[in-house]
This record gives sequence, structure tokens and C-alpha cells, in this order.
Amino acid sequence: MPEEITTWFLIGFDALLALTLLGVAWRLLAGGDLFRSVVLFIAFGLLLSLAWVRLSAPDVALAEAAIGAGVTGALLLVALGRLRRLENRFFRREGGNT
Amino acid sequence: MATGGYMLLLILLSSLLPGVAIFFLREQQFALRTALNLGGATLKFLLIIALLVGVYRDGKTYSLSVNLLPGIDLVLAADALSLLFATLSAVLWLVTTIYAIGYLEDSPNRSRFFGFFSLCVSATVGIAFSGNLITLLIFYEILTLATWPLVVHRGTAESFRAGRIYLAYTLLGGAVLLGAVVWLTLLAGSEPFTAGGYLHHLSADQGPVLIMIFAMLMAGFGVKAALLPLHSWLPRAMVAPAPVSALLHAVAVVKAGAFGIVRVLNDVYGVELAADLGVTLPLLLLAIMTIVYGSVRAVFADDLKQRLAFSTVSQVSYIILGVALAGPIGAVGGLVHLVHQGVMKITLFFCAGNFAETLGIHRVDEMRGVGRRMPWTMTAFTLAALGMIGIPPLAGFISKWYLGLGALEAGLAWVTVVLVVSSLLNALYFLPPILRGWFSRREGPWPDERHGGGRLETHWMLLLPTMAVAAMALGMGLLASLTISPLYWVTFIVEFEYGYDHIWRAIFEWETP
Amino acid sequence: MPWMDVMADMALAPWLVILPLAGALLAGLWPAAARWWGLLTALLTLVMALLLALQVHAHGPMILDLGGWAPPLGITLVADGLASLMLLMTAVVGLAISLHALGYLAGEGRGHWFWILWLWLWAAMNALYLSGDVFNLYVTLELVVLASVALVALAGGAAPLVAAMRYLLVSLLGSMAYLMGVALLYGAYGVLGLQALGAQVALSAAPMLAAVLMTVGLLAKSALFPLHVWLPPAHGSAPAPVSAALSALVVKVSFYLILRLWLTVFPALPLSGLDVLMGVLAAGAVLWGGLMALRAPRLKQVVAYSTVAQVGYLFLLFPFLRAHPEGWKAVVFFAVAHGVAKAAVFLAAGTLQRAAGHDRLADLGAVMRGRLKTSFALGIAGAGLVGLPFTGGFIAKWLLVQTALEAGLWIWALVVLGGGLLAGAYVFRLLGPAFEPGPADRGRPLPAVMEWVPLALALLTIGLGFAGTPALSLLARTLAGGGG
Amino acid sequence: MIRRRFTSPLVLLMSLTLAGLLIVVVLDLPPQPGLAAPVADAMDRSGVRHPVTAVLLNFRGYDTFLELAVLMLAVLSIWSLGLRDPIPARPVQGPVLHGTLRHLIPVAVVTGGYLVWVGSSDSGGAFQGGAVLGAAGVMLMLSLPREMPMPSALVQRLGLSLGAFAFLAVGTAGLLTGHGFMGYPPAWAYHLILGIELAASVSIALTLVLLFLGGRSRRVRHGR
Amino acid sequence: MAADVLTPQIYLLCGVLLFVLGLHALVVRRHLLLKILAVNVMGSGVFMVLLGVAAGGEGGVDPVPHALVITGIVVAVSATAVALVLMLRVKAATGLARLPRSGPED
Repeated sequence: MPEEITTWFLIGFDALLALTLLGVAWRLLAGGDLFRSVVLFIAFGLLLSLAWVRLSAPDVALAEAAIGAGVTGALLLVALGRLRRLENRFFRREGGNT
Repeated sequence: MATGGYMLLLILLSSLLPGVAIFFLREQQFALRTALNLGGATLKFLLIIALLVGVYRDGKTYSLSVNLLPGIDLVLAADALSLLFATLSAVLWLVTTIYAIGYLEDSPNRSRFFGFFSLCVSATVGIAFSGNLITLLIFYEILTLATWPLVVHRGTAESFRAGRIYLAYTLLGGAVLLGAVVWLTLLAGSEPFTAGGYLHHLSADQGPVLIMIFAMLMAGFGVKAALLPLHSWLPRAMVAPAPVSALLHAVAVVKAGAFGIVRVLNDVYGVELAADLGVTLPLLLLAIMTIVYGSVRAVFADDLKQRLAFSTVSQVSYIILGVALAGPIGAVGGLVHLVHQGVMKITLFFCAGNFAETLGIHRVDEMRGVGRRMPWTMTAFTLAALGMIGIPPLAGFISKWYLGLGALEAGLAWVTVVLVVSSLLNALYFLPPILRGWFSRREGPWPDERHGGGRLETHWMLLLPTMAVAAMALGMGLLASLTISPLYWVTFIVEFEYGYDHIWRAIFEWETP
Repeated sequence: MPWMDVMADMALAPWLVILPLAGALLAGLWPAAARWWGLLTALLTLVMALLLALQVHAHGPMILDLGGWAPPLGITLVADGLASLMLLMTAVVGLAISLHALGYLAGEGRGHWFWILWLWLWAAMNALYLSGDVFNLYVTLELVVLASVALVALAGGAAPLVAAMRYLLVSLLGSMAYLMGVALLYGAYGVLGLQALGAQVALSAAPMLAAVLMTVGLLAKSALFPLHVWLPPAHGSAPAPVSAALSALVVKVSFYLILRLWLTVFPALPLSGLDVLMGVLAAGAVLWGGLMALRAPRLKQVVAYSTVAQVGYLFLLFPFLRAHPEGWKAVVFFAVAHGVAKAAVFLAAGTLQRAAGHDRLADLGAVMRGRLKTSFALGIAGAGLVGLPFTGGFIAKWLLVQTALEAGLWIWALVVLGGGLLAGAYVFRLLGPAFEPGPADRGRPLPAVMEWVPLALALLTIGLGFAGTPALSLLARTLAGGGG
Repeated sequence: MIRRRFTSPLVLLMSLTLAGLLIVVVLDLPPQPGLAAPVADAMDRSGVRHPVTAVLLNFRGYDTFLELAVLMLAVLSIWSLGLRDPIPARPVQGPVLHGTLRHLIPVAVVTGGYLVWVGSSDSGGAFQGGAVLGAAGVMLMLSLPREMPMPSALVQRLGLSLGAFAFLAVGTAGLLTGHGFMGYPPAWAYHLILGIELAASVSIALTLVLLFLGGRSRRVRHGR
Repeated sequence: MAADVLTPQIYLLCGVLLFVLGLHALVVRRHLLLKILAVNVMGSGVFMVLLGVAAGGEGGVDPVPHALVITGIVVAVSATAVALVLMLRVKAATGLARLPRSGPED
């Protein structure tokens, strides 16, 4: 019965995807290295679009990939870069004082 | 809307509008400010006379109502009691205005002072003309708002402290009052004041609730009337300028409280219901305790204004005592004391202000020999003080006489003992300043002499109002049997309130045997 | 009135969104003329809000299907008594804020940003008041949040920026909780319209959880104690027109939404427990806000803490909703009265601050004596906050106490009365410096409009003291929920 | 620190409780028809063939309009926060990246345009198309060694508000011509929707680029 | 058939857990960037619930939640952009990318 096998395969895939999503979310929110969090977030967005496809929502998948992962990811990366630079500036200023 | 309701509005506006205008005058615009002050005061006086003529000669009724909430109106109405209080306020405002102009000459922030002064009188007249309990509450709160700036007028740390205490008491009283009025309105609706009360129809099992509400109302009004546990703001408020003390003590604030208690007892609960509920006796006891306590404190007060303040605490409770006796004769005594105490006390405060302003006298022991230096003021002081003690034929005697008769009528003979004791205490604290003023000799200079050199003993704007009110205090006693006397008026009110046609005749015969 | 009949069929509601939004877009396009667009918008919006209130009062609630698509499919605009009263209040206060800003921001290089963001905020609030769809409400809510966060941050400086950040995060948290509620409701009933949901919601787990999530989310936005931390720095350090807009208007937005939800969507759900919890939080807010206002050293901080306290009254809504069918009207009237009075107080404070160059209470006496009109506005509007007679605040306090006593909830009556006492204490504390001895000083020269607008608004507070009956009869034309 | 030690377990407990409640509720959601049927019934009057686009731009066009407003407001909010620092300096790009981008960007532009157009009948639409266009713009930014000169402030603002304006104009026109606010005459619906989509996608693309820039540059002063 | 029922259920469950995960991180994490990420994760959780509902409905796939989620994604990116810029301003003004005196609720 190939149909049933396909069905169970897909369900297995769904479960795996859900678990991966949860794992990625857990890791990215755990803190530590911010850069890693941001990269994980972008990956999270891409995995989400996969989930949206599985939920028969191709429009949402497109939007998620372009906006949720793409644009938000770019925003996060730039913000992180600026944050680092601000940190350096503060660091330098404090270093100069002492 | 009955005919001529706008007359009442006009009376309110005659002090409100000048008041608002005065706020925005510059300090130097003396002439305009004085014109506005006196113009407003005179206009109000004339309007009240017109109102009196309208009510008593032409039999008109005046009322005005504005809707506030569904079923709840702001009602202004003129009945005999409101006319009594309004007339007292208008007359005393006129003289106090003149006095205050003289007293505050050259002091700073006069525009602000007279602005709030006018607001204060508007609120008092509003209280007088309130046609129901909600309206009374509204103007009562406005009075708080308008008098606080007067209490803190001098701006010193001490006056701010007094202001804080004043606010703490009056706002708390206002909150309690609001709760009580809302509660009562839920039970009985927003009824107009009705002679004999409007709560009879409430079922008997609501007795405890009605007692609770009564207690709250008494607490709310008792704050301003300086009833015993709630009195201590009053002596502290003495830091205000003399005309303010005069106004606070003689007319506006304490009388507003006493007036509210009279209204509640007569026109909301009705004396019968109040007596049935058993609330008049506790009120009577409270009044008596306040009378004795105030007198005792006055005896030990060295500062002249403090002494007068404690005297006020004591004397205002005569009014409450009178209505709490729950009989017509006692009510006559209480209500007539509303007027008499007002006129006498304002005389005393004017005199104290004259002493302080002219010679820098603040303490009783500084009054030595002041009778020679300021004989006119001292005469006025003596007349009013003797009146307070209750020496015949002065005004205070009449009040006490009726209070005594009322007590006998109510079968509470022991109350007369209290009256006697209180009168003795009155003598104890009023005679020393009189004796010192007339019969002691002054050694050395006055503490701070200012108005020297003139032909008069002090500024005419201080002296004239003082003499006017002193003359009134004298006249009210001497001419008590005339139809324009407060006594006649009060008996008319009581006759109406208590529904006894014959009582007033009976009283009158009793009084002039 | 024949013209009322002509108006009967006119769709006025969309204009209340179109006008401010068009104004916002135009102001964004020509920042140099932003203030004139703002003023024009304010005037037109006020006229429209008045007409709408009259229309609703005369003909009852209006429901408009947007795009001609009937409810399960399309979005509706609902103009009923509640919405039109809030719109009217917003328009009146909005015009005052706009006029005052004309003076306050004159000559400020970045002043145009105020106008742009303020018009956006106005459009967003109007859209929210009119929306009849839970998801559409979410979008309007986000608009309100973004505009008000930007307005808070406009002042620059560490404290406003931190406050803005805090506010944004709390709001986003609230929005997400709200959105989860929407998702649960859609999952359970498959519709998004408020009326349609209200007709279906019955006592079961999904709507209960949705109600809790949405309510708690919105509470966080409305700064109810103890979620109020961001409010005082945000409202206290923003430019005066912004403070006025935030304290008088934005705070009411999430309150309105909570009320709307419980009136229309969730009336079938029991409130047991929630009412006591909310009442306790409300009492905490009243007490804490009042005490902090008594201690704050700066004028605008005092007023900001006063907002924390008065938000507490708003959430007496819950005990009232449970115990009294008409009780919410008292709270709405309070919201309106507070809106007008608080705006007047903040604008007056702004004028004094501009004149003196600072707003430290201890050193404000001279300017308060010199700027009498403004001090008066402060006094009258302050009396409104305390609930002294002849102000809308008095009527509001009366209604609150009446409702509480009528429902037998005397404890909440005590909270209202006690809160009034605290308000009295801090309002008179504000006025104190005016009575200290010393010279009068008008301070820096200011445009006359900055003195007249607070005064006019303060006088309107008195006007509200006589508006109880019409306001209540307008509120009676509110769409009720529950079974249609 | 004591406070944190005390609150962390509390937060965890509350989160777990909430999770439990949500799971119970979500798994127990009753089957309901949703709005699939009403949407299908109304498709022939919507002017487009793709249901999601019909919902977005017609049935719930008001939502989408306000969503455009949110985007625009976000840019304005960011601008109002003051001038920004220039984008962090990037290493000089090699020829590979440069070449790739040279081909990728036109492809992205075409894809974006296609997505907008195809939105009326298939998956796609203004937001997706606009996002791809915006992404192309962002890539362009990243590929240039120095910051790209942006068009003048007025042009930026015009482009930014184009979508919202178009939507508002069409919506108001509907109100004035008797089709109700946000209503289209069915015959014109397709063209109006396509027009709005085009305008919106331009605005969205520009918005995304501007969001990415995160404020107006400190280096180039834009006059008002 | 099983997939039609189970797939939405799996994602509903996942969505709920993402929501709570995000909520917890939003409250507990102190760095603003993490808080912002947490809000986004919360949002994704809600979107997943909405789409799960859409996929599990009786009458086939429901397009309305799809439209809602697209709107939601755009709103989320707008809010994220604003929050990120604000974070940078806070950092520039205070030197910290976290909220001072952070209580449990912020």
C-alpha cells in the first residue's frame, strides 16, 4: 500500500520538521552568541516556509521566505553589525579614559 | 422651571463674574478692582433684597434646575431658610469686602485674594440656595476649593501646613459626604428639600441604613462645622489674614457645615424621623461636648485669634444643639444663633484684625490699655464679647434663652445646666481681654504700631465695617421683636418647617411676657 | 431637525479614518507644511466626529460592510454609541493637542515629525474605535503602538528611549497574546466579526483561554499596575502634546478594546475571579500611582503618575461588568472625563515648562503666578482629576460610586473615594507653588495659543459636568453582544 | 539577583501552565467550516482568480490597506528616530560576487514583477513580489562598496506612500461612487486591484530597502 | 486520510509550543536582540496555529487565515525593524542593549 506509506512518511516528515523548528527556536533563544542566534533565526524562517508549504499555504511560504527569513534576516544582520560597532566605540572610549 | 429662576443665577453670578474678572487684573489696578469688588457686593445685596421682596411681598417662588444625570438635577431654590443664610452672607460679604480692602492695602497678590474671596462667597450663596442634597454637596465641595487658596494666602510654611490640614479634613469630609449622598439618592431618589423630610416612605427595616447614612452626613458636614473630633483644622487655619478668618468663621465655612446639618435634619430626614431613629440624642451630646471642649480650650488660648477660633468651635455647636433638641423652640434658638453668632463673631475678628493691623497686638496679654488707644474698636469688641457670653439684652442672650426654653420643652432640663456652664466659661475667656483693654495701663510701646497720626484710631476702611457689624449685633438683640429681626424670621421658618401655626405666637408671647 | 434625516443614510464612519490618514500621508509628503495639514485634518475630523455622534444618537448604531462584502467574508465598521463617544473625545482632545502643538513646536527643527506621527496615531485610534473585526483590530492596534512608540522616543535622551523600548516590547507581547486569542477564536468558530463571534461564543475552553489571553495582553498595553513601569518615564519626559496624547488618548485605546470584547464577544463567559483580581490590581494602581504622584519632584512626572492611578479606575470595569448591567457606562464616562482633564493638565504643564524652561515643582512658583490663565487651567483640570463638582470628573466619580453601591460593591466605592482623596492631595500639591510668596514672572515669551488652549480644554471639563445625560443616552446606543 | 532567582522558576511554571492549557484547547478545537465556502462563492465577483489575493485585496482589502499603512509608519518611525550611521563598511567584493549579482538582480526584478502580476490568478501578489524586489534592492546595497545614492527625499516619500495613497484613493472613490468604502465596481475590480498591487509592490520594495537602511543617512542630508 | 487530520494537529501543537517558548524567552532573556527574536518566534507560533486551523477545517483549505498570516508577517517585520533601530538608539544612549532594572514583566 504505497499511499499509506507515503502518508506516514509525510507525517513523519511533519513531526521531524516540527521538532527541528522547536529545536532551532530553543537554540536561537538560548542566548550566548548573538550572531549564531541571528543565523539560526534565518534558518528558522526558511524552515517555517517549508512548514507553510506542508500546510498548503504556498502564498504564505513565499511571503515567509522573502520577508520573514530574507528581509528580517538582513535587518537583523545589519542591526547586529551596528550593535558591534557601537560596542567597540564604547569599549574604545572607556579604554581611552583609563 | 419656576418664574424668575434666573434671579438666583444672577445672585450667584454677581460675585462669580467679578471674582473671575478680578483674577486677571494686574496688581496695580486698584480702582477697578475695588469697583468690581464693591459693585459685586452691592449688587448681590440689592438682588437679595429684591428676592426678599419678591418672596415675602409678592409671594413668588424662585427655582432653577439644570439636569446633571438622568433623574438628578442641580436645583437652586429660595425658601425661607435659604433666604436667611443668603441674606446673612450677602450683608457680611459687603462689610467684609470693605474691611478686606482696607486690611490688605499694599499687600501682595490682592487680585488673587479677592478673586478667591468672591468665589468663596458665590459658593456660600450656592449652598444657601441649594434646592436638594446633591446641589448642596456640589457647592459644599466648591467652597473647599475656593477657601484653600485663602488659607494658604500668605504662602508661609505655616500657612501651607494649615492648608494641608484643612484640605485633609475637608476633602475627607467631602468624600464621606459624597458616599452618603449617593447612597441616599439610590434609596430615595434625588428629592428636593422638603419641610419635614422626604424619607418617611422608606420601610422601617431600612432604619440601620438610614442611621449609617445619617452618621456619614453628619461626619461630612461636621468637618466644616468643626464638630468635636473633626475640629482641629479650624484653629490652625488662623494663619490666614483676618478677613479670611472672619469669613471662614462667621459666615462661609463653619456656617456651611452647620447649615448642612440643619438641612439634613429638617428637610431630608425630618425631625420626627430623626427622633424615631434615635439619632438626635447622639448629635445633641456631640454638640454639647463640642461646646464645652471649645470653651475650655478657649480659656487656655493666649493668642487672641486662637481664642476666638476655639470660641467658634464652641459657638457653632449651639446651632447644632438647637436643631438637635428636635423641638420648635430649640430650633428657633439654633437658627437664630446662626445669624447672631455670625454677626458677633465677625465683629470680634474685625476687632482682632484692627488690633493686629494697627498696634501689632496678637496676644491677649498685649491688650493692656488698648481701650484708651482704640476706644471705638474696643467698644465694638466689648459689645460682641458680652453678646457671646449672653448678657441681656444683646443678641447672644436671645439665642441662649431660646435654646434653654427649647431644652425645657424637649424635657431635657439638664441641657440648661450645660448652657449655664458654657456661659460661665465664655465669661472666663472673654472678660479678661475686656478688663485688660479698659482697665489696665500700658507700660511701654505697642508691639508694632502702624496707623499712627490719623484723626481716626485706625484706617476708616477697617473701622467703619467693624462699627457697622457691632451695631448690627447690638440691634439684633435690642430690636428682636421687630418684623425685620432675625428672630422674627427664624420663627417664621420654624413655623413652616415644623408645621405648628400657633407656635410662633406662643414663642412670641413667651419672649415678651 | 430635517437635516438629521438627510444625514441618516450617509456613511460618515469611513471619513473618520480617511481624513486623518490622508492628513498623515500628506503631512509625510510635505513635512514643511505638516502643521497646516495637521490643523486642517483636526478641524475636519472634529466636525465629522460630531456629525457621527449626532447621527448615532438620532438613528442608533450603524454597521458598514467594507467593500460591500457582508460580515463572514468582509470587514465591518461599527459606529455605535461607545465608538462615537470615544471618537468624539479623541477629536476634541486631538484638536486641542494640535492647536497647542502649533505653539509648543514652533521653531523646532524636527517638529514636523510630531505632526506626521501624531496624525498617524490619530488615524490609527479612529480606525481601532470603528473596527468590528478581531483581526482588523489587531492591525489597528499595531498601528497605534508603532505611532505612539515613535512619539515617546521623539524626545530623545536615555530615559525616553528606554521607556519607548520597554513600551514597544510590552506592547508586542500584548499584541502576540491578543493575536493568539484571535487564532483560537477563529479556530473555534471560523469567523472574525465581533458580532458574529458574540453570537456563537459559549462557555467552553477555547473562548475562555482566548478571552484571558486577549485581556491580559491588552492590560499590559494599558499600563495597569504592576505593568505600569514604562508609563511614567514615557509620559513624563515626552514633549507636552505627546504626553497629552499618550495619557489622555492612547491609554484609553486598550481599555476600549477590552470593554468592546467583553461587551460584544465574551458576554457569555463568566467573570468570576477575574473581577476580584482586576479590582485588586485597580486598587493597587490607584494607591501606588497616587503615592508616587505625591512624591515626584517634577510637574509632568506627577501628572504621569496620576495617569497610572487613574488607569486603575478604568479597570474597575471588571467588577462592574460582572455585577451591574449598566456599570460599564460609568467607567466609559470616567474615561472621557479623564481624557479631557488629563490633556488639559498636560498641556498646561507644557506651557509652564516652556515658560520656565524646566518643570521642577519647587521652582515653578514665579511662572505660575505670572501665567495666570495657565495656572487656572491647571487648577480647573486638576479639579476634574480629583472629581470636584462642576467638572466631568465629579459626574464620573458620582456614577462610579453609584454603580458600586447599587451593585453592593461598597469596597470599590471606597477605592474610588479614597483615590479621589489621593488625587486631591497631589493636585493641590501641584498648585502649591503658585501660592508661595515671591515675584510673578511670565518667563519666556510664548505664543498666546499655548495659554488659551489648556484653558479652553479646562473649561470643557466643566462643560462635561453637564454632559452626563447626553453622554449616557449616546452610550445607550451601543451594540450589545451575546446571541446577536 | 535574588529577585531573578525567585522569578525565573515562577515564569517557567507559568509558561508551562500556559503551554498545557493551550495544547488542551488547540487539540480540542471543534471542526468548523471556516470561510472557505463563502470565499469560493464570492470568487466570481472578486475580479481575480486566486482566493488568497481575493481575500487580501478585495474581501479584506481594508486589512491590507492598513497593513501598507503599518509598513509605511514603520519607516516613518525609524526616520523620526533621527539620522543613522552609515552602513558598516564592507570588504571589497571580488569579481565573482559582482558578476553573480549583476545577473541575479535583473532576475530578481523580473521575478518580483512576475509575482505581482501572477498574484491575480496564482500564488504571488504585491507583498511577495514587493519583497523580492526589495530583496534585490538590498542585495544591490550590499554589493556596492559604498552606500548607494538614494533618490531625493521627496521621491522617497512619494514612492513610500504610493501604495497607501492608491489604496486610499480607490477606497474613497468607492465610497463616493456608491460602492462603499473599499468597494470596487465588479467590472473594474481586476484592473483596480492590479493597479493597487503595482503601486503597493513599489512601495513595499522601497519600504523594505529603507527599513534595511534603518533611517536616513547621516552623510547625505536630505532637505525637507 | 490520517495525514489530513494529523498534519494540522502536529503543527498546531508546534505552533503553541513556539508561542510559549517565545513568551518565556521574551520574559527571561535580557538582551534586547533576543527579546526581539523572541517576539518573532511567538508570532510564528501564532501564525502556525492559524494555518493549522486553516488546513484542518471542514470545508477544505481556508484562504482567509492565509491572508491573515501574510498580513501578520508584514506587520511583524515592520515592528521588528522599528524595534531594532530603537535597540540601537538605546545602546547608543545608555551603552547597554538591555533594559535597566529589568523586572520579570519586561
